[in-house]
Amino acid sequence: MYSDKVIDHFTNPRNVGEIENADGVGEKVSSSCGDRMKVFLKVEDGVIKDIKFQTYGCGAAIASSSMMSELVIGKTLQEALDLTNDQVADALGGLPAPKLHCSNLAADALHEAIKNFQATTA
Amino acid sequence: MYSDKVIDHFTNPRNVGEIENADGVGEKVSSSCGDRMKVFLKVEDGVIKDIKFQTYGCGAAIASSSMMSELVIGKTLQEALDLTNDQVADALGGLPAPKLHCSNLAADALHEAIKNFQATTA
Amino acid sequence: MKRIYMDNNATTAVRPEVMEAMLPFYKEHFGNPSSVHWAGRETGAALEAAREKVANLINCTPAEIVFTSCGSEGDNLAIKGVADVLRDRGNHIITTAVEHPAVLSTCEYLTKQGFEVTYLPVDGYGMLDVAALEAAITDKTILISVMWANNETGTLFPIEQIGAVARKHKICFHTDAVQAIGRVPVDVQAAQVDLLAISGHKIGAPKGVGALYVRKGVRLTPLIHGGHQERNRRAGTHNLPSIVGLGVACELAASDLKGAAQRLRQMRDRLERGLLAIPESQINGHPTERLPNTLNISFNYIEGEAVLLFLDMQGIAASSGSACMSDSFGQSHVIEAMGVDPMMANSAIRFGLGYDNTEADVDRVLEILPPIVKKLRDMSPFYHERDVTKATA
Amino acid sequence: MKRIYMDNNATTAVRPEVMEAMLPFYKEHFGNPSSVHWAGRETGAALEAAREKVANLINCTPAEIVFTSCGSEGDNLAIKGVADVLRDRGNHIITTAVEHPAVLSTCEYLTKQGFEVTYLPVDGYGMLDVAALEAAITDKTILISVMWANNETGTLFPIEQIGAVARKHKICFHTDAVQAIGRVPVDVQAAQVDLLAISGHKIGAPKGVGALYVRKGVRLTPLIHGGHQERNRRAGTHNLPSIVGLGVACELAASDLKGAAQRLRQMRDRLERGLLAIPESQINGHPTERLPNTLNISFNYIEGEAVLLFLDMQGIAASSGSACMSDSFGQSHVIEAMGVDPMMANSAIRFGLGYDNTEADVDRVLEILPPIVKKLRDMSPFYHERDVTKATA
Ligand SMILES: Cc1ncc(COP(=O)(O)O)c(C=O)c1O
Ligand SMILES: Cc1ncc(COP(=O)(O)O)c(C=O)c1O
Repeated sequence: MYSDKVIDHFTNPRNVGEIENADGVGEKVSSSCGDRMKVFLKVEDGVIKDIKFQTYGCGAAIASSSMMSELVIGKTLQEALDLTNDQVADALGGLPAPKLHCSNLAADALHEAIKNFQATTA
Repeated sequence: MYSDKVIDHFTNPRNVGEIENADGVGEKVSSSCGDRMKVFLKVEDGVIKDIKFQTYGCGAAIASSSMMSELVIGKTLQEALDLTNDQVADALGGLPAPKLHCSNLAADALHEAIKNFQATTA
Repeated sequence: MKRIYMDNNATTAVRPEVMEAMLPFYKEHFGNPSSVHWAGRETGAALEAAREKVANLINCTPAEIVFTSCGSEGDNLAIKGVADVLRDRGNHIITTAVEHPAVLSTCEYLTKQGFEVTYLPVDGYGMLDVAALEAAITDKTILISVMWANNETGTLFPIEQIGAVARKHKICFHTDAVQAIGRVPVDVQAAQVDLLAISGHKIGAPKGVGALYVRKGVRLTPLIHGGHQERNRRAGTHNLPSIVGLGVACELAASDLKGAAQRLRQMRDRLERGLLAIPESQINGHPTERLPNTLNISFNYIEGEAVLLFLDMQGIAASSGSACMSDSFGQSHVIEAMGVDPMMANSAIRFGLGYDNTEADVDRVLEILPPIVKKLRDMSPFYHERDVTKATA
Repeated sequence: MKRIYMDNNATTAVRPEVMEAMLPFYKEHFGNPSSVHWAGRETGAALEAAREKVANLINCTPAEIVFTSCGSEGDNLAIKGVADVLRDRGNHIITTAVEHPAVLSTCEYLTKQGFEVTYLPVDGYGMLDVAALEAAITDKTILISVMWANNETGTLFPIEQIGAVARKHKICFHTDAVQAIGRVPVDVQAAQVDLLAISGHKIGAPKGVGALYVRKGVRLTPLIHGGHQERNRRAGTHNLPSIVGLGVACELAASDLKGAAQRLRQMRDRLERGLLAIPESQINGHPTERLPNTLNISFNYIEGEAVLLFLDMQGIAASSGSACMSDSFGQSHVIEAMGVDPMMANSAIRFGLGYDNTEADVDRVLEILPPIVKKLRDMSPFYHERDVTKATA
């Protein structure tokens, strides 16, 4: 059902946790299944220096969160804003159709966190 | 499904055939399944000296015919008239319920033959 | 005593390859395919692989296959399912007088629910008139259900022509292909069929499994409501081992359809020629448009059941009428619909040849059966009367 | 990696004795039990022997057993069959909110056909109030359908009391005993049940076979019309091997009902105690009135599916919700009906122990599961917010 990449990221999720005094915090709740993700950012010179997340959800949601965090660490905010849910799913080697919506959490929560950063620093 | 006795009488039916110039001839057609039996009698001094039959029908009908013929040969006409369908079935070691009606042919055709004899000699 | 099984239209033995494929799914890989854990995943894949094999045999997509528990369930699901969905559009169903009870009883049931059913007649060969079928269509007609091959006589209906008529009039077309499958080519696209029922145990898969082809877009109310199995068209935990078996049986059938048919036809034809040498015998069914494995033959003046019993005592299994009907009395509705003389009809014997039969089996039946007929005719008053009639004529 | 299967409420492996009994009926004794020849006779006897074994387990006569293809079919046949026969007498059906989809979807279907269905609520333990059931009866009530044991929580309903109420009001009473059979004593006389569905694959018989008990005198319209099998209550060629298997499984169950229950309960209780040591966990289901093999437990703040996936990766098969529902999203309707807090409900995991489980299996789950819960909680925002809440409280 799940690709090896999904299993890997689910079993050993990267960047789990919380950043105290984060520069940006965002969260997203899935309206369809109640999964929830919280993203914490450390931003320096428009670049994501550190990212942590907390996720409540199924295997796909957790793996997507982890993969997203890996994809954007070290990236510029603009690059991070360009990240789509599909890219997260693709990077995981695909997700089963009924699980695709779980990957939506990740990019959406990230974008919320960036917006939060931009709003507080503006 | 069938007892050994049925199988025996079906495989080697006794007294199959016709009696030329029979003293009595009777027949019976089953209204439920179309089976048909014809009985030929040779009677001497009120005793059935010989009996032959022809039967169109299933295994139970043929075995019943054969068993009936064996039961009444050498018997008086009165004894033969007293023979019931149930006695034929019992002598065969029983018949499956849906086949019981097949045994009815035998005693009925016999009684017809006796009546025919009595009518022609009266 | 060697046992010879020639009742393959009633049921078949499970083929060795089928059995082997099924075995791992009882105790080892027994998970519920709907489960997400390892035990479910390994059977889930097997389920879909089997579905693909069934689809291949009849030229449809896997998603159009609904697994069922038998041919009867497939027929019921198709007919009741469509009737329920389309009852607002019309209440008329067209079928034939010679369908299997799984279709006929279902239609009788629907009659009680307010449907009207036309039972088309057949000719002396058991053949259907497609023009009559088309003429029977009214603006209330919602379903045509015509079998592909008759189980008693083997007569093959002109399914492609019927499919064309149904399509022309935009009427849903179901065919009971339980006897046709694996014996003649069945292509749901070429035949323009919308629903097609098959049963595993007629083609070397086990009893208790079947499939209904449901053309994409055809809606039908489930017969068995419950879980979401089979895309909500048939609830109940999947019968995995048997489904796997059905898949393999379909694969085997597809791989050697022509060869098997030829072997069966050759044996059947020899049996037929040999038995027709018995005077006053006749074939019930179509001379050419017939399943390659089926021989329904009558020996006048005697009763079929007595013949069967003698054959049985010699180890030969054949049947008279349909297996399902053998516990009811009276004549076969199929032979009756063909207008066969009742006494001739009563002597009908069906041989259904199968994979396991050999030429030696045919030899043995040809050796054993004529004396049986003679013995029973010698006992039959009708036979003697016939002689008398001829003598005095 | 040792695989541990603890999803026996979804399906079970076929028991070795069952398999052995079935094997001869695929290739050797494969005749259609409706056939009159040798091939049919040898299976006909096996069919009736199996029927007797099933009847013995639930204390009825063999003639009251109708073989089906699964539990779902049995439920559908019972409910639709009685509804069709009694629709002139009334259109009201009483059931519960926590039935299996085989009952619930069937009732929803009947609602579209003009029936009215009362879905009785349950309390926090998933228990039913018999007084409320009696109060729901109207003069239109024709059927009560209440499951014997719940598949998700294992909660046992007071079937004998419900049977008494149904009998008092002369209302037909069906119970889905698919999960109860073989795990607790089931006696249709003591319980005054009129219809009772069982399924083979929950008790070590294969998938694809079940039975419906139909009390003598209870009339019902067949779901599958066709041949005269099963005294005209269920058409279709008998699934002989599986029916034989069901017979043996019932015999095995009857021979060791108490012993097996005790072994299962002991393991289950130890598993339960061990897992309840995890903080903020709770049992879903009744503390005492519960199947001996079933443990449904929630670990707040995390999602059940993630727990299952971790367990799965360690070779442990369990489930969340009912197997049939695992392809649909959203919460279990059973846990929801119990009024369990949604987040708690989302973390529910069901363990269904079976014959093959050992104390070592329990040890392993107790070793593996607590760290999984910890890991997932560490990831869960809800868990951290709870800490924060407490800290600031
Ligand atoms: C309580 C209950 N009823 C009915 C069913 C359906 O049984 P089956 O899968 O054999 O159709 C199940 C199992 O899935 C069940 O647990
Ligand atoms: C033509 C036809 N249709 C339907 C059926 C019913 O199939 P099953 O016995 O698998 O229910 C049969 C066989 O009995 C058949 O020959």
